[in-house]
Amino acid sequence: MERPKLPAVGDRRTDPTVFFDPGLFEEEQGKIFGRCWLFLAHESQLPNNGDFVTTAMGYEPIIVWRGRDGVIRAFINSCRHRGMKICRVDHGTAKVLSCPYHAWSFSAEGKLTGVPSRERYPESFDPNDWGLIPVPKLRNYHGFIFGSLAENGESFEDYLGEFKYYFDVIARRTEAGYDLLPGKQTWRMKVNWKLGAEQTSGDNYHAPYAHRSIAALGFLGDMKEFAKRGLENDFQVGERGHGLIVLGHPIPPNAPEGFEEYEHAVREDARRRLSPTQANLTTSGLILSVFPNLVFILYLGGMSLRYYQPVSTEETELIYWTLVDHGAPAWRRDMSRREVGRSYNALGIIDSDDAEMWMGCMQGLRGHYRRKFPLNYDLGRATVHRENERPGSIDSTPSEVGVFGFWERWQELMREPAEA
Amino acid sequence: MERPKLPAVGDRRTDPTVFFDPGLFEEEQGKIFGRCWLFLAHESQLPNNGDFVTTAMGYEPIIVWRGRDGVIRAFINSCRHRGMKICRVDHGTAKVLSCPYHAWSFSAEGKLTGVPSRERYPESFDPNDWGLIPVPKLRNYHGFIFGSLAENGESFEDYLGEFKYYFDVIARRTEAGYDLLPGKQTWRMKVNWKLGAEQTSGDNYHAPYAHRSIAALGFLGDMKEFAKRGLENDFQVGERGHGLIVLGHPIPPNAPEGFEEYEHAVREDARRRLSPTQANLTTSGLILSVFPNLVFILYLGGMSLRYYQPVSTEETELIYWTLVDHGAPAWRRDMSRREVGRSYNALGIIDSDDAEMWMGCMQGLRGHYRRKFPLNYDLGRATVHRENERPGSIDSTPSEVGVFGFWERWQELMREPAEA
Amino acid sequence: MERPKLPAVGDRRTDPTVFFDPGLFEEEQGKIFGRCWLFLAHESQLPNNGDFVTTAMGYEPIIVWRGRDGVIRAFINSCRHRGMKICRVDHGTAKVLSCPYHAWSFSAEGKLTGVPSRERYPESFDPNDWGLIPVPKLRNYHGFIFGSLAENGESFEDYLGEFKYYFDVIARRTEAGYDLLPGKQTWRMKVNWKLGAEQTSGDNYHAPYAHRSIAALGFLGDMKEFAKRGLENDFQVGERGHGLIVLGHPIPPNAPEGFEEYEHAVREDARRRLSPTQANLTTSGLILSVFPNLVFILYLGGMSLRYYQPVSTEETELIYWTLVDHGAPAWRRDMSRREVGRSYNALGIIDSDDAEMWMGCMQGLRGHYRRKFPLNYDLGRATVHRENERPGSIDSTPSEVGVFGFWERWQELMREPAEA
Amino acid sequence: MSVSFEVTQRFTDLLVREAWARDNSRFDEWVAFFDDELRYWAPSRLFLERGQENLGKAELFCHIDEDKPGFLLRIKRLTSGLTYTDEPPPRTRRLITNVLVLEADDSNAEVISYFMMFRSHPGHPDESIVGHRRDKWVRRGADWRIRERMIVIDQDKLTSYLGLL
Amino acid sequence: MSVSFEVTQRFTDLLVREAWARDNSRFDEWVAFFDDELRYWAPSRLFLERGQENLGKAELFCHIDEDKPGFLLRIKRLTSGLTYTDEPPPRTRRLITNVLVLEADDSNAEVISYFMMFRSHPGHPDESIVGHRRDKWVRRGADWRIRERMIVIDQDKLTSYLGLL
Amino acid sequence: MSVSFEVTQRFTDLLVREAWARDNSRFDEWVAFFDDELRYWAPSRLFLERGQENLGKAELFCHIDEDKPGFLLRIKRLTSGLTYTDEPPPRTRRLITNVLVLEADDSNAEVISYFMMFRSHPGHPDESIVGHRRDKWVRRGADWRIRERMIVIDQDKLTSYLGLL
Ligand code: FES
Ligand code: FES
Ligand code: FES
Ligand SMILES: [Fe+3]
Ligand SMILES: [Fe+3]
Ligand SMILES: [Fe+3]
Repeated sequence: MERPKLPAVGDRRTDPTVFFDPGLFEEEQGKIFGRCWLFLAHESQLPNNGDFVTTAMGYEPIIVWRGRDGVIRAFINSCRHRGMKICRVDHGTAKVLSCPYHAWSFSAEGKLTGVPSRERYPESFDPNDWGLIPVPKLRNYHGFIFGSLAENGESFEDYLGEFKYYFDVIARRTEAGYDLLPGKQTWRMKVNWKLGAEQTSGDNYHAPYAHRSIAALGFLGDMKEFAKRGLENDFQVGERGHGLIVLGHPIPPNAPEGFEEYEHAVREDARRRLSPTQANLTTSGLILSVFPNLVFILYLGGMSLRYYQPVSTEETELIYWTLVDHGAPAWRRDMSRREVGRSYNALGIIDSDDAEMWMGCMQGLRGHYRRKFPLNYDLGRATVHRENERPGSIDSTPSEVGVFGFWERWQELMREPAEA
Repeated sequence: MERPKLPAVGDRRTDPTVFFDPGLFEEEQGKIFGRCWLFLAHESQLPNNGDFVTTAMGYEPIIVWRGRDGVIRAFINSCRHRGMKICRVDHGTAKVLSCPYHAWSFSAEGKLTGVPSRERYPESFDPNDWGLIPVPKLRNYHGFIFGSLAENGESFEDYLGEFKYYFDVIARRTEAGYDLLPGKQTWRMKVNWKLGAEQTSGDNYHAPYAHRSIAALGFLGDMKEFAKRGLENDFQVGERGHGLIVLGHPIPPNAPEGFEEYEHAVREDARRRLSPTQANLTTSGLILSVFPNLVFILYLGGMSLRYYQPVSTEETELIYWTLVDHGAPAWRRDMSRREVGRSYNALGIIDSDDAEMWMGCMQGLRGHYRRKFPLNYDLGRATVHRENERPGSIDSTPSEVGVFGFWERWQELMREPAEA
Repeated sequence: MERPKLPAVGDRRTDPTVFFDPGLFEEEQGKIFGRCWLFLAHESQLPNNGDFVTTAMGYEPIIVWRGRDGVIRAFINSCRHRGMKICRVDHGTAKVLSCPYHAWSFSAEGKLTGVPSRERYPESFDPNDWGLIPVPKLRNYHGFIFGSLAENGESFEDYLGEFKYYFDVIARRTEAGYDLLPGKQTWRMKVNWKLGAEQTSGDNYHAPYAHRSIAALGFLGDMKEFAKRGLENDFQVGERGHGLIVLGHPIPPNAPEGFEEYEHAVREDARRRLSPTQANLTTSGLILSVFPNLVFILYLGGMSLRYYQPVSTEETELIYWTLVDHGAPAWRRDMSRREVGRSYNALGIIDSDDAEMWMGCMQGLRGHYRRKFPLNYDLGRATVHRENERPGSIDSTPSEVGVFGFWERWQELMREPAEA
Repeated sequence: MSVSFEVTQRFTDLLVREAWARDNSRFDEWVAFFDDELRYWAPSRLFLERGQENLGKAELFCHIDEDKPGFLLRIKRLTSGLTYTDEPPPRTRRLITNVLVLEADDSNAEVISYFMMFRSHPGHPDESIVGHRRDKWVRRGADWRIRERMIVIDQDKLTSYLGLL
Repeated sequence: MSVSFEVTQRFTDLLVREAWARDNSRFDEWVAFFDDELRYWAPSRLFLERGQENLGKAELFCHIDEDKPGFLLRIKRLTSGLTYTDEPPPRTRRLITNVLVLEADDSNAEVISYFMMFRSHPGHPDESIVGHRRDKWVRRGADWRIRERMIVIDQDKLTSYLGLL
Repeated sequence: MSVSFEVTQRFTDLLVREAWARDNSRFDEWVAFFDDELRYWAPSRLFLERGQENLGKAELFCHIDEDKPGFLLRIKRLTSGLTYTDEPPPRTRRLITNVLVLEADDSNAEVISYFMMFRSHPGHPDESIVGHRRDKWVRRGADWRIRERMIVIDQDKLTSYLGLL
């Protein structure tokens, strides 16, 4: 199959074949998921030494493990002997994990500490060569643990670039940071991962239409009026493939007493860590994506975290968690948990609509004839690059500045030569 | 994988790899389904302005839609913005369809008539460039609506070629034409589409054997005697990949009173539109295939229409409908409907046998060693090219003239260079 | 996708990509399953003329059929006309099988004996050209029927090479040979076939760990002590990809009265056919693999036969049978049958553990980053080549001499040029 | 609810016996469950705007629509030993759940049941279908017979031959 | 066993009727099965060392966790005709089996039931989920109502939208 | 029909309780359903010409064929915490339908039931198997026990480890 012609950067068109080509998908494993910084875990999941949690980076099964020295490390969850997954549970605590197959034992620091029948190995066999494979780069950014498989790649901060300004709004919302609540959801759906990723990167355009059923219930407020309100409270940003949508300061219907006070206090306190403009954003409605596949949604009291896990060209898993402010009162924590249960998951009244759209796009675009006609990302105008202190390509909403920003970054990475 | 060597035209052999090679399958999407005339709908499904019905051409989802001007058009059922299927029901009525994703609206004539936040699009954005993608060529042939994705391809009449002589026997059987009854069946089975298509193109050889269970019930009449009856009443035709099997004038067991009179009247009336030889065929037992994937079966009062929809090398959907003569009395319509329910569908006492054979061939031929041995299509002799007024390669039955005709046409198309 | 770099012979490393690359899998169909000797059936399944049993060689469906002349033959189970599987049952008896599709008939000797409408075939059609496709090479070795698709390949004895010494221990255990009991199990699992094959070729290392649950029940005896017992009673062999593990003479817990006497008599009697050293092995615990995919397990009274049937890179079928000594008393036969039911099948307390490991390896190794790190087969030392009369690479246990022997042979075959 | 548990029990038991007869290919026993005035049918389904689907629509395509003679004809075919979809005999399993008696008196009853039918046959993957049946029972002397069985399949696409009949 | 067959029959019948109402999108009828003090929830599941999974764990992620107002809000959405996951109407089938009354008195009951739910909708493959429900029923006058439904899904990965509610 | 609804109810209830005990890994409770004279077996199946399959054939390959000691041995293994197929604990669900009492008197009964078993475990796709059981029950004092369970699987190919036992 011919490789789809990647459009020139900036022309706001994409070839539909990007969702279907199996060769591109394999390339993405190396060029996107092998090079980018990916979310692995939140510190609150690993309070004690020996705690571990399992996750994945593309096809790689990962174990994130707090060592006996308190240091958090991440490893490929695969025995160095013959490859068995050494850990088969979602989370737990252990100082040492023994591989089920032949019982090679690995310490929480990744060392190979036990080899049955050790005496029958040749002298050339050095256990130091056969420890767990570490995720080569790791960054704990205010509790959010990111990893990268690109040994010589850029730092997490360089990877965020100027988008760090916005990421800090979420990451540093409170001094105490977050708790990631127990439990998660894995939702497997028949879509290419990029249909999800492009949308959350900056598609606010669809909200009143795809989500018309909840708009009719009054959940989306005056969303159609956003554009008129200017750049102050409602805007979108695209920067290096990362994206942000800011949706004013909506008050949830039937918000519990104390909600506005609570949020106000958060906003005030944030000024101790952030600029006033940033601090003001901490309690906005926020949809923030870190390229390529991580999404935060903070909206109507819910604080949702998810990522897109590619399975094949036509299959993707979404992994969902709930965030709460560490130290928040029980009612505020519960408010986030319930809102995530209501809106942001396979049974959610918001996300189920989105999945329906992505699946419909897969079908609409599959045909070879259809693929000759490019997709359109023209929406948005008057994009400003840096507005006052605010960095990135900024536009009022709705705009496809963030969506196309995702594609520009994707193209940039896919054009790089494959690793030697 | 090496591309199977396509055999020389005329040697009546086929390489089994044609049923398994994924590369060939992808090529077929362009060279067969992207170039041939495919059945889309029957006019009787769209009596009123605004009526639409959805179908598919290979991988392309299609909407056939009667405009407010009464003209029937066909479009790729995919929004021009980001590709969402704009229509998700089997049929309905609408003057305008609004895309579920971001609500771009398209009129029944395919125009982009509504774009939310239109004011935020750049000046260069011209809605006229972003209407629904039309199926470039369309032909309503006596109620049967065919389409082709080959903009510069031949006309429908040229595509039929001399086979039009036979197609008219069915298409013009009555002055009033057909009704396609409501409802359909989709049967997904684990076979390559060509195993079905080759068979219906002219395999009458299998009938007494694969269908021995209904032969034993007396449903196939004196089929074994066919060959002896000469070319007058029982014969087969292959022409440009299209195929026809003519099976005398069998009378259904327990035919309702009036059946013979009814058919007689049809035959007589047909002379007003067709030659006497053609008219005589209108009430014969007929299995008629239009290359590559459309099949009519008119037999024992049942009037069945189906096509083979390729899904992958090893998966195919058969879509079934019932035809009746427009204006026929209720008992005659019901006779067709019941016979189709009994014989021509996944639960049918005829078609279920056929599927069992096709699935068995898939298994029998899958091995790499088996594939070194070609398939045999030697059956048939004394083929005449044009017999009296009757065009095409004609043979008495059983013969593989039509089956191998299918393969010759397939090879011809597959040998053409891919589109630029 | 780049073809994995096959490691140099002898360096005891393997590239994990061998379990995932679809191109390699297709190559294996020709280079491994198209060239090696594969087990087809046991003579005891075909006691009478006309008896047949169906099986498979890679993707090829096979029928093994005892002719009216008493000769056992094997054919591709696919009609020469258009490929239909002519036989659709697991076993039966017939002098002639008629193809379901168009009733070409084939005799038990593979001749095309009946062609409906024969008179309509051209003169050039010679039924002698269209008989069933024979498996070109067949060998009935003391009741075990093997076949090879490599017309000009080596003989079965050359294929075994020096490993024949060990194969005879099983094949010639008793004068009367075996009965293969009625019934079988097909277990389809999500693993590459080589994860199973490498293990049974000589991985005794995993037993106390992967099977710790039955070790705790006392079923594995003093397995951890094996290595200390020297080469006499416990050892492993690798030779031309075939493998053997010898596990002393364990007595089953709760062995029925008479068991030791019975085995003793077998051992004594075996000296009439085998050397004393060989004869002594007949009643050892034995795990014997014939490259590429056949495995015998004789252990604790159970006599199990199985092979690995590749389905795709990530799917394999295991086919299981029970063997018993022909002429053994009922209690001894039942002992084997029950032990196979308890241990060696999808519900077995041994094999279910193994499958869990193989599936875990598939997941552990799938990622592109993980695949950069080779698998380790260093275990074992002091390998002797030929020890007294015993041929092959011999090591005490545990050792990976047999496991890596499997890989060396696999590499050797995969490096040969594809057939013209 | 107007129907006694006893009545529900009676029809549950009849449906379980009927499935057992059919799954064991005891066709004589099975046929005895059906009345001479039988209609045995399965309407085709479409995805349409809410409220538009009408399974009773005139002239609707049916996967099967047989009266008693047609029903017997099909059974004759199935028991002939000549039918390739049914030789060697497939393994079928009709799991019956959710028995709901909509109405019942001494001589008539209308009974819903849900099903999951499973079928295994060599030559293709195992299949299952899910749906419900609406059976109209009529009393003939001491026995209850099915006078109308409407089978409503929930799947969008049919697979394989199925053991619908 | 302390529970009479009659009681098991009663709740079996109620559960079958409830499923029939829901599968037919008769929401008015369906809502009437649920009490005003409702909790309707489905805890998320993990694979953990034996004995570590705790579905009652505080703050556990739930696929859904609604009280009566939230439940009604969702139904309002489903019946609005505006919801793309439910237009055109999907075909759902809730096969209910293994009804087990854990305890029951005149005013309260706790009832286990197993389910296999099937769903077909255009645009994606057919889906099914398997699991069990633990329902707490309460008597309100002549009627029994569900005051708490805990839905425990056995699948590891959810597919599609499901008809959980 | 010679068997009263009460009897059918009794065995339905027993089977549901038995499945509930097993699905919750309450092995002590589960073992109590089985008699000391137990045979617990699952014959292998073949596709053969009509009438040729014989599940009672001598020496037939069985997926499992245990007496009580063998049965207890397996349970000992499953409860040891050392078994990788069962650690972390898989999620299993045994949907039981079509309970049919073939014969029953005061001390013995033969009962058919259909099943769909579901299993989810990390490391492989979810599995299900379909088939029926033929149980021979015997009365021991106040209790009924299963003396013979024959499990007949309809699938052609087994997948994964299954929770057959
Ligand atoms: S695979 Fe881990 S010890 Fe062998
Ligand atoms: S995809 Fe149709 S409006 Fe956006
Ligand atoms: S395929 Fe066997 S006779 Fe035609
Ligand atoms: Fe959305
Ligand atoms: Fe046919
Ligand atoms: Fe093992």
